[in-house]
Amino acid sequence: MVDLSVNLGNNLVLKNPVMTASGTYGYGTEYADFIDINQLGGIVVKGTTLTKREGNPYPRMAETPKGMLNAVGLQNVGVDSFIETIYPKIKDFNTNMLVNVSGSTVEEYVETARKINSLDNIPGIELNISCPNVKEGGMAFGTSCPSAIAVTKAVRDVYKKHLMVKLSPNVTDITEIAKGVEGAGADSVSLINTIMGMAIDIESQNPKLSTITGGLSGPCIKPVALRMVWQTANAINIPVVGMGGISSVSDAIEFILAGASAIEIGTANFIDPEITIKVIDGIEAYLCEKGCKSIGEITGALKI
Amino acid sequence: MVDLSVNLGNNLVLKNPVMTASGTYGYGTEYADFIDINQLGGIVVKGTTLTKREGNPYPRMAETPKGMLNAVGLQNVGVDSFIETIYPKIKDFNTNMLVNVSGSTVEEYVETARKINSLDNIPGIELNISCPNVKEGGMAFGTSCPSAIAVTKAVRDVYKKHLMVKLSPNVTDITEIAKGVEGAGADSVSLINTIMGMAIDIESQNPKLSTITGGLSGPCIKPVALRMVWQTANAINIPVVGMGGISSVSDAIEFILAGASAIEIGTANFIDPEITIKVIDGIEAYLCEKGCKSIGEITGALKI
Amino acid sequence: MKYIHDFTVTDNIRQNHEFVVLTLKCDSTIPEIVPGQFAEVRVDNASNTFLRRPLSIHDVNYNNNSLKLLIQEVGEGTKKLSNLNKGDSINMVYPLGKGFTKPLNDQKSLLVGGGCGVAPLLFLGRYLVKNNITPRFLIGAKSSKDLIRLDEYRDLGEVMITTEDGSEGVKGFIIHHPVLKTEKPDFNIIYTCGPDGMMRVLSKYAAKHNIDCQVSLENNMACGFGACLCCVTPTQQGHKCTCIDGPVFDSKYLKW
Amino acid sequence: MKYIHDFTVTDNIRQNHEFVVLTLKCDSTIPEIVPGQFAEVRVDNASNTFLRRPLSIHDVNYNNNSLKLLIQEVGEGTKKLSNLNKGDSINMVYPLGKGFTKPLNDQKSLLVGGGCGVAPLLFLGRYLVKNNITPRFLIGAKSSKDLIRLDEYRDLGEVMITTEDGSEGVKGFIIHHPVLKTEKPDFNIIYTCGPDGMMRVLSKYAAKHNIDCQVSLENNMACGFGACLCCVTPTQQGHKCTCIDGPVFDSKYLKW
Ligand SMILES: Cc1cc2nc3c(=O)[nH]c(=O)nc-3n(C[C@H](O)[C@H](O)[C@H](O)COP(=O)(O)OP(=O)(O)OC[C@H]3O[C@@H](n4cnc5c(N)ncnc54)[C@H](O)[C@@H]3O)c2cc1C
Ligand SMILES: Cc1cc2nc3c(=O)[nH]c(=O)nc-3n(C[C@H](O)[C@H](O)[C@H](O)COP(=O)(O)OP(=O)(O)OC[C@H]3O[C@@H](n4cnc5c(N)ncnc54)[C@H](O)[C@@H]3O)c2cc1C
Ligand SMILES: Cc1cc2nc3c(=O)[nH]c(=O)nc-3n(C[C@H](O)[C@H](O)[C@H](O)COP(=O)(O)O)c2cc1C
Ligand SMILES: Cc1cc2nc3c(=O)[nH]c(=O)nc-3n(C[C@H](O)[C@H](O)[C@H](O)COP(=O)(O)O)c2cc1C
Ligand code: FES
Ligand code: FES
Repeated sequence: MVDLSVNLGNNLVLKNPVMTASGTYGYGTEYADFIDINQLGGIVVKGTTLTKREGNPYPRMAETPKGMLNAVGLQNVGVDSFIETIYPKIKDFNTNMLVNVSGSTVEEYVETARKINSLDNIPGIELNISCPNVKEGGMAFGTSCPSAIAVTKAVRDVYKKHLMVKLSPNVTDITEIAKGVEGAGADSVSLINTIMGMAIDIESQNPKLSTITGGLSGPCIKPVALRMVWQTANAINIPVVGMGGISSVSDAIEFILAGASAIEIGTANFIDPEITIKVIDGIEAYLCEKGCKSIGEITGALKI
Repeated sequence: MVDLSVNLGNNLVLKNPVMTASGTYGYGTEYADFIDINQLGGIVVKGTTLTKREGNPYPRMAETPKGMLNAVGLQNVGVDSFIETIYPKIKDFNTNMLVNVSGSTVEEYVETARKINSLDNIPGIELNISCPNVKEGGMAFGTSCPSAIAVTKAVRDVYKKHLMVKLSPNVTDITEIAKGVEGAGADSVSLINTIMGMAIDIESQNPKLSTITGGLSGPCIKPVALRMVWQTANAINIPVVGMGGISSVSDAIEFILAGASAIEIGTANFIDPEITIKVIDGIEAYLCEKGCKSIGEITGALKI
Repeated sequence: MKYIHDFTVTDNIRQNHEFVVLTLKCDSTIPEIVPGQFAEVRVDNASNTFLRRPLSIHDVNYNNNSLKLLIQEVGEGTKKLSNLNKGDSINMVYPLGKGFTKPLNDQKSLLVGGGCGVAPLLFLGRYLVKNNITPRFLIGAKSSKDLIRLDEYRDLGEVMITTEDGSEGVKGFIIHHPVLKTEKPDFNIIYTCGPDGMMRVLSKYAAKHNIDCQVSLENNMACGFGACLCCVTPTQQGHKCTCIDGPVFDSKYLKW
Repeated sequence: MKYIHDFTVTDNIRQNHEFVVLTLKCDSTIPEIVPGQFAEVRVDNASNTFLRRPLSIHDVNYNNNSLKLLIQEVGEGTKKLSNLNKGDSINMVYPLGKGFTKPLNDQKSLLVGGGCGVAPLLFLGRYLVKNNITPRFLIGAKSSKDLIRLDEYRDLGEVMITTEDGSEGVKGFIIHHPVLKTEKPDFNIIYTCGPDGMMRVLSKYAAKHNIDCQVSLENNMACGFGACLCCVTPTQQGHKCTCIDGPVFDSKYLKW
């Protein structure tokens, strides 16, 4: 038997390194017909904000070569509704339910995190400082080092459980931001969020998204994500959770070899709702084949 | 008849907006069996440096989802050899032959540009401050605003013909760099160069490239490139030459609608060596269909 | 309960230059499907598609675990699917979304379709017949050559037609058909699927005459089962997902 | 002169679990091809390939404008190609690269191949026969089941075999074959294509015995015609492109 479990620190222990990416997995229940979601290492639920958000107008997505653009814009019920109506339904899943927390001011982040801190069965939050789809902020926090540090510090003060900070790829040097949030008290970082992109319908000459630009995800971004995970894992000492285009066992292993302690799968779930389970099984098979006893033996094991 | 010609300023006039991207088109002659290269709007030849470079060790490329990574590393004969042995062979092509100029110090850029300034039949250079594949520089110039300005200014002083500056996408805000080089005297900007990426062979656990990271090109980067072209075209007043993943007529038109005065085609030439001609014909057909008399009518015509 | 099933193509019958009907057989037992529900179909062996493609269930035969899709070729995805051959395999996530709801027993129905929007109406028609309601169809097309499978619909009930060029039925758009011109409509529920413009006109018509109108939307989708929030439409209660709260909506509920 | 031609598959003969031979016919006249030259083949209808795939010309028939490819299935690209059916179309950029050069008239040749590296050796063998030189083949494989098309090679000249498991011919690697064990080789030029390791050993052998050795490299390629500089190999004169300066090199010229 291979030990797939991963300890991300500050009481966040995953039974295996495969989590699902925020905004692509609803609250987990959407996939319950397809797989036993309790088998997952963790589920990061929808981006959650202090107050309810309607998100951006339709159209919100466009298909691109081996990927898609989205401009959902953090549509969600708000943290109070989440606590009242959704939390009771998901709190007894036998997996780690993390909440992805967004905001447009530091205070909003803090207030949302504080409320979630009180939920016994939420072992951590993923602080989303990298959403490219809302005007008021999100990504702005993740693309400037001082503001990334400021929001992380402020949330760290009120949030005592596992604090994972989700980094934006839309930056010149992601390691700089990673080091900043490490210093500010993050327990781990996750990356990458979507890359800002755009698509145009040449017949109508309109942008394909209501917001003109949106976030690119899917296999097309994998090489960029993998590079950033490798750079970041080599730059900081807290665990790195890697994502961006993972859609096969082999993709997941690339990220782990590059230094990711765990991974998240996003867009690939839309095409194969069973992909997470296939990846968990495939990682186990790979470790057996390579004669490894635990996942840790290949984490960051890239030969260079 | 539709007027496809484009004036990029400072005596660089293209018969149509379709050029080929540096490093993907050799010196043009490589494609002469397939198409009449004199039909192109322009050809940007291989990255050229002051002295001969052997480039990076093999392996230098890896296929990725709808794209490829390369780590050629500016292998070239050096500017003197270029002038002596290659220039005579290409100088009488009936298209605009631009030289892509690279370097690792400002002096190198300046010296190379000065030498090319003396070549009558080279109407312009594309200043490559964005190559991610050489340790000593290239991209470093393109990812910091002050150094981008410094190298552009220095080259501008010695180079009198059309000075196009090629921007790196590996930055937080490409418009900032674009404005910088505009202010420093560039006649136009071209974008994007490749995005830094990585790939791993999970069997051997080695990076697929000898240099670990390399530059991502092809359709996978198109949404990101298009977004940056749109942002840049809205931020500066000199012409923008757009590229990144263009592999169909429709792709090219998207870039033009987003504000590109001309476009370059790179990686797509490998798969279809005739693609440039198809795109030229297709743009003409599109303009006819839309009842336009000249390409200028759709440049930046995105409806927002 | 949603399933991911592999189907085998048992038949592919071309209807005209842009439509085919695929018959698919499943090794597993197919679940109960409500008319208006759809499948997210994986497109294999295609260079330029990425996501699955949403397609309505056109017809179902529970006896032999088979169903039909009516496919209009518009882009690479639908072209690939419509070129599948007997014996080819096709993977579907289904049944998805909320379908049409049964009319009250005394309601008289009008089923209005245009383009590939006629797809769910055949299955709906059968369902109404089974529930002892005779469907009437109003089908709009550009030209007579775009009208397909009329016999199937006629087997179920009256079929009225409009064509833009007048080559069959009434010349004009659907809204120009006499059945929609009477002072008081002789039906009290409209089921419709087709171009947005057509459905908006019908929804206004229904509002004016104070009758029910169920519209089936074709918003772009990424997942098809409520996980991505890409497919929303504005409703009286804010953004709702077309894929799980729809694709069929009561037109009054939509913010049109 | 290089061409971009569409070919039609006229035959696909499976050789064993991983090899097929495709016969392709061209409507245009096929140009003269030198053994060792290759084609960049477009892979259609594949979800996960992007670039063309380089494949050696295995055999040519100028009379009916047809040629053959010998394909080993290793990844999605070669799998797609090896599943093409009679009548399918295939697009190739060809002929590319520098092929093998003819030996001097009094030279005796040994053609050594392993894996898919045997592909160009059939065409080379025919060419030697046409030039009145009898080729001798030395073919290495894991096991007897990996040996394919031996009759074709035997038609042209003697065929010697090594297998790693000893199931046919001499047990061991190519270098263990008696023909390479004699004090003084009874041939004075080696042509080889196959795994890197095998070719390096042969190249050392040739250097030691001071005979010619032409090796055909299989470096990863993006374009195949000298435009990208991705396929380089280090030589005495610096980096050279495998696609235009090779794939066939004099082993002495390589920095191995
Ligand atoms: C609930 C629902 C039911 C449908 N039922 C049918 C049916 O029974 N028969 C039929 O022929 N068509 C139906 N459609 C439309 C069908 O999904 C699109 O025509 C198809 O997705 C186009 O894919 P493509 O690759 O051929 O075209 P492309 O234009 O290449 O598609 C590009 C992208 O746009 C999306 N897209 C394009 N057009 C549409 C559209 N009209 N609706 C949703 N997404 C679109 C595609 O899914 C893809 O992501 C239905 C759509 C929905 C939402
Ligand atoms: C000049 C030349 C001649 C060749 N002749 C033959 C032949 O006659 N028969 C045959 O079966 N094979 C031949 N090969 C090898 C063949 O090109 C590869 O096996 C094939 O490209 C693998 O593609 P794939 O999609 O199946 O595998 P993948 O592993 O999915 O390919 C991924 C990428 O790696 C590249 N790649 C992988 N393996 C090789 C390789 N060995 N050489 C070059 N690129 C590779 C592919 O082109 C692609 O870009 C030749 C290679 C070269 C360079
Ligand atoms: C439709 C959609 C919605 C998303 N919403 C969120 C979100 O609310 N919060 C967040 O941090 N990331 C969000 N993301 C980004 C993903 O979590 C992930 O970082 C990104 O998609 C890259 O991974 P992938 O390529 O595996 O999808 C969203 C992505 C998609 C496609
Ligand atoms: C093999 C290869 C070599 C390249 N060499 C250069 C170069 O020397 N100088 C340069 O400015 N850009 C170089 N590029 C970048 C391209 O010119 C272009 O900016 C990039 O590939 C994006 O366009 P594409 O997606 O159409 O290829 C190279 C790209 C490739 C694929
Ligand atoms: S398509 Fe994903 S939520 Fe509707
Ligand atoms: S493969 Fe492009 S130069 Fe050789």
